[in-house]
Amino acid sequence: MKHQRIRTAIATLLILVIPILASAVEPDEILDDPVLEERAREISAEVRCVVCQNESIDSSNADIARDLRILVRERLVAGDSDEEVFEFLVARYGDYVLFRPPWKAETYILWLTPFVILGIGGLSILVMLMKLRSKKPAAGERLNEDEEVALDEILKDGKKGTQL
Amino acid sequence: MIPELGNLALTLALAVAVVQSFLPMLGASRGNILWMRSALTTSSLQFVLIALSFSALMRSFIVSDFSVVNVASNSHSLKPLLFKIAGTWGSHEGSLLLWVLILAAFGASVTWFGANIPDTLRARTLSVQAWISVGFLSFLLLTSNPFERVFPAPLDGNGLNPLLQDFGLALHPPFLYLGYVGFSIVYSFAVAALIEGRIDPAWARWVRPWTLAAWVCLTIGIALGSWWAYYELGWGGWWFWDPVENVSFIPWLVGTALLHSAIVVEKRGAFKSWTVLLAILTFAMSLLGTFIVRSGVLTSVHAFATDPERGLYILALLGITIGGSLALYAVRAPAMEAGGLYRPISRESGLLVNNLLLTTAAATVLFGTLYPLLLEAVTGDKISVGPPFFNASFVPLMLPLIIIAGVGPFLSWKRADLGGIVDRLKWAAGITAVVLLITWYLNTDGPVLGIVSFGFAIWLLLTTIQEWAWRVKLFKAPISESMRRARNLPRSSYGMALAHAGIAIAILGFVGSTMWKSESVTFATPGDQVEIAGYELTFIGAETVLGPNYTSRQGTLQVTRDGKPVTELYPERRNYAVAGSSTTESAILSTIRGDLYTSISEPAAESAEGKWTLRILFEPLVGLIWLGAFMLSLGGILSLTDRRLRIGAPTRAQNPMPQPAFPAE
Amino acid sequence: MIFWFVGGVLIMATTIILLSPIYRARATAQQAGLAQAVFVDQLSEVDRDEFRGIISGEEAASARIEVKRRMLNESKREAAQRVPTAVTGRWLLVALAIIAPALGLGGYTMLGSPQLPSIPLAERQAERDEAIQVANLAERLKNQLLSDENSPADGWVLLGQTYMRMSRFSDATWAFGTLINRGDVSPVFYAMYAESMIAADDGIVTPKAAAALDHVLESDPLNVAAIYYKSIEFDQVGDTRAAFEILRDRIELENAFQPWMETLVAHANWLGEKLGGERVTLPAESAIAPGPSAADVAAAGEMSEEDRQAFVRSMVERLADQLAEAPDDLDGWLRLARAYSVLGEAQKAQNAFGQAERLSKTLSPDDPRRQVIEAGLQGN
Amino acid sequence: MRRFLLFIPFLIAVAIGGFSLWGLRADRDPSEIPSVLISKPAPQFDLSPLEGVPVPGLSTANLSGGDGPVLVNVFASWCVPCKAEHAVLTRFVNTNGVTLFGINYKDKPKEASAWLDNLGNPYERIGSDLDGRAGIEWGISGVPETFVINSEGIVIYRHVGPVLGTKAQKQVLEALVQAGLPQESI
Repeated sequence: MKHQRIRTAIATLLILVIPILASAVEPDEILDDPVLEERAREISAEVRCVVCQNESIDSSNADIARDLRILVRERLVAGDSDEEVFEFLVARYGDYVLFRPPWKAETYILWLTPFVILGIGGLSILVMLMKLRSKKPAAGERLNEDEEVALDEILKDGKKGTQL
Repeated sequence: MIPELGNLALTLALAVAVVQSFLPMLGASRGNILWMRSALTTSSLQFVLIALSFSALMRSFIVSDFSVVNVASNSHSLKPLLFKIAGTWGSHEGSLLLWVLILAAFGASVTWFGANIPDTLRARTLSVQAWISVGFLSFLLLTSNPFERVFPAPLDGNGLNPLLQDFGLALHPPFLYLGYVGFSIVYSFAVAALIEGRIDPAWARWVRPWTLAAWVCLTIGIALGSWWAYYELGWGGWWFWDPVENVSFIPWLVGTALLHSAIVVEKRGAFKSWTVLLAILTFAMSLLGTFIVRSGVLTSVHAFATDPERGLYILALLGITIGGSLALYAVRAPAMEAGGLYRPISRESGLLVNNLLLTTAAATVLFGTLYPLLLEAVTGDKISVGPPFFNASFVPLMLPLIIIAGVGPFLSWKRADLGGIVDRLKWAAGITAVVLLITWYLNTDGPVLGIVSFGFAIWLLLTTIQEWAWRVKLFKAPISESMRRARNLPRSSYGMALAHAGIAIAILGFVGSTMWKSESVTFATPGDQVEIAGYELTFIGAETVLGPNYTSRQGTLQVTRDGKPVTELYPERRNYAVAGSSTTESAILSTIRGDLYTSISEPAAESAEGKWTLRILFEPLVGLIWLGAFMLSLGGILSLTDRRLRIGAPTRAQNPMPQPAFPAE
Repeated sequence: MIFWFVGGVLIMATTIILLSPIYRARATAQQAGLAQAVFVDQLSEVDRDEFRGIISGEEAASARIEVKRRMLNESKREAAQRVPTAVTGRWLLVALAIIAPALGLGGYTMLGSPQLPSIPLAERQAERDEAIQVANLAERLKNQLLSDENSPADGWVLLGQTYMRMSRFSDATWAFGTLINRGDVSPVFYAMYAESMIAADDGIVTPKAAAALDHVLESDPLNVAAIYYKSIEFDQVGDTRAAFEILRDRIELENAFQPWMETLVAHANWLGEKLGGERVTLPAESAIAPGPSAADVAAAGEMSEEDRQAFVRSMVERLADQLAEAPDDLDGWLRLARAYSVLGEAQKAQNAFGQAERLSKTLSPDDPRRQVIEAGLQGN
Repeated sequence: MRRFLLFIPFLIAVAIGGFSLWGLRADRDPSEIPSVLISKPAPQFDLSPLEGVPVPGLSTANLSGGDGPVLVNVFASWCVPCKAEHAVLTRFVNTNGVTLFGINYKDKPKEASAWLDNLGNPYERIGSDLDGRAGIEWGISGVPETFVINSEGIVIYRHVGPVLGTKAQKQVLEALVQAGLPQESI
């Protein structure tokens, strides 16, 4: 029993999981037309590999990522536009495959939040600066005589204070 | 016996931390010196005990004591010594032990180097630090004990993930944790100040060295991580906007904002409430990072494998520390008096905009990272938020920040003379405009953000140099006078200049390596030649090389330029039998122009058997990324050595009053 | 022993260090002047900046006023503050210096295993040699068996079992498979064959393994190992009820405790949980901690009487070794005592019961184990 | 007002904490992707039979027009969990009268037929998806995956991973009933 428990303990023990990003695009996938190939690379960099943890199909060496890379290129050669290629993939895998979230109801908040934060923050800073503008310094610009005397005391004490 | 002693030391450390978590706090509120002073002993003792415990674990790794579960599952007898040592923090348990070790080290350092801090503040700070210790030590002991034993002991271990068997990555976690956890002490200072009800310029001065130290370490940690990804993953990328990368980057952004806002508290007594909030948030973001990396709520390439139970414990800890301190903040912040006055055009306003942009950027990255989780919870839909989103939202936020960073140092406190500054910076602006136009002309179809970033980086570089020249009156005064002024400039001034220049340099690296990268991927057989960026590379062949715990297929590439030999590169594909996986070891020729990056792997297609997939990249200016990061950290270290940070420390007892005129520094 | 010595030093040191503030505390807290020192420095900084021409005279003047106001405020604050002068509250420190290490020690005894030594690899050469030797022996045995046309069935069984111990399950399947293909088809071999296949497939009962199990049960319907794996098979195809019932029925056939019961009962109850809380109970006497592992049970179930004896004996020795190193395991001693009684070694059983009695003093009076020990000591 | 504003960071922290707590639920798999095919017609594909196995191939047309629902299972001989769920699928066919079709994903025909010989063949039709294209049409993210299709050829349910354990089997059977399998057969 003990043996068994230990074996499972070791098997389920947590180790750092890091992908092997070794292969990515292979020479036999590359298209002859450099313009199409460039588009293919840009598209693949924005498509998430569905079996990997968090990689694009462009940098993943998973089998299915390679299939998808080849598929993307086939569609491009067949004359699809970038949008059509993305639509093709979304039709099969959903929005999940897009690293750039599409602009739709579910993601309005995502795309707008940076602007909203910046806007609110900027506005409140403006309001604050305007308020500060209208304020006059509370105390006089100079110290009065009593204060000067007190300060001399402190400066003398200060010497003592740091003498530890 | 040694692992058992480590375990005992750890439980003793927890007990000591419990004492430290309330006795000094009680002493501070009752005015009991003895109780307050107990924090000095307990914080050092806690550190020593955890250090003992950590050494015990490290020793178990070094001698391959497989009766310790953690060693058995993360080490192997054949592993080189360096990676046996690094294995100590290679697992969840070990890295958490390192985490608490650093936590205790920062607490102890307040005891050792904080003699210039009033007793009550120091006692309260150390108590708050001990709360965190208690939380994490109990987490470690109850859910992730690194000293758990196995009997009978397995004959050999499971080995460490081969990708982690790398020098850069061995050092990456310690620095990252020094940064992450270092912010805990800033948090403790903030909470102590909230309890004490005192936040003033002196407080900001006392806290500054710790903020700087943590920030420097975090900078180094992040840079090491990205450097590792660059040369180890085999395709030349250095930043992926992965959740785990993001959660280390968010505290860096907030911490950078904190560094800047604390200056205002120190100089002008303004921004107090905001600075305290930033101090809490920086550590909150660090803890959130710890949670995300270890709980598995998000899918990431780097996360520790998931365990919801541990996640729950960390979440509870987070709830107490973060929720508690933010509630305390909400209650106590109104008591903080407002600081000095300033005009819309002033150093203060500049730093305000800096803070706005940095925190917005941090919030954007945080929101983008968490958004898939939020959406799934609300609608059940799964989406991905990846690099395109972050590039599109983060980079535009950084651009105005770079402009401000160039102008800011010229602004004077309270009220600045805008006309004078515009006049002073007209040349820098002119050159920037010319650079922008040239870059745009050369890359008319290039990404706009990249072109603009490039121009703005030049702007920051120019203004930073100009600011220094202005301070030392370069060419405006006799050269000897300028030299004297240069010597007398405070180190923090140099620190700032170096850090700003570092940012500019790093941006040049970011842009260069993304915009002007060239790539060649081919199937190669010996004798094949590839031309790239003016180099000719000849594939000589691949041979098998035996390493300590791997076999490697090592390719040889002869590099020539205009027919003249330059060097030979040896990219490798290593196969680790124990772990059953392979790694790519790229070979890189670094030049001032950029990196010639080569990697080799077996082809995926069966039709290409007997050939090798050669991936050759030329990444212009990519080295500048790490040069910039190095300058950034060096700037921080320089500021850290500024003598002002030591004011009031007993070491200066012989000369307690700084000379009013000009001490030769 | 050394551990407790070193550990004791560590605990003592902790106590002493926790007490040390009592001797070092100074009478006045270090409060006054620290903030002022910072402000004084700020004043001098303003002077320097003005001299350097970084700030204008006007700016410098107003900056000075600001700093001076801070100093005045600070001095008011300091005046209002009560600075403690006496060292009091020693009692709390003394109490904590005793309580805290005790708590730490208590925590450790719950989490640690003080008796376990460090086992660095360098000290385990013998063990490693043995492992290598076993591998070599297995290799030699395999070659021998392959070269001999009339190789003995025992040889193949031994080879298969060795492979199982080495966790080389597919090799074990091959060894048992070879045996069966030769026509040596006793149910025991089939059970081992099935078990090796299941282990090789990460615990999945494939149709092939299931067929082997059925074969075993045809000729030996009470075979415990086969029933155990059959239950796993039923559960895997989704028939949890059948999985539960086959186990329950088998257990109920016995009216006294058998060593394999723990595992079966535990598994049955786990299944019962899924069915909504059905349970199987052991015969009363067997409320004693874990028995041998499922694999051990399975192996023992398939062996001839002699093999079984030898096997049980080796397990008992293993247990005895473990207890010699970790003698504070009450249930372990009880198991050992029971095993010795079964083997007929009364003296050794008595000794084990004696050890158990030593540890049973802390048990509650109505703990059933007390009776077991008492009965055992009287030689029952 | 200002007092309220100061509580905002706390409230945001609480919200993030709440979502994180939700994210830790035990039955949540962060890497699972919901299928986009649910309630939509099954994708277009046409696969030839698996060499060496005496059952016909599989195409979209085979999925609709039958008496009841069909279960489409994506499997491969190199896939370990497929072996585990094989027994469950066989039981579905034998005791529940389910019609089972298979897509043999990226497999060598020889190994696939040996695998079926070994385990038995419960599939009425098997399409051999050598290049994995049909797999992509179905949006699979791994093997095994199982789809429930009703007699009109509409995808009712998709199960990722092996159909093992009481819960998974119940879900598949319920989906089959929803797709038109007589209630009494389960």
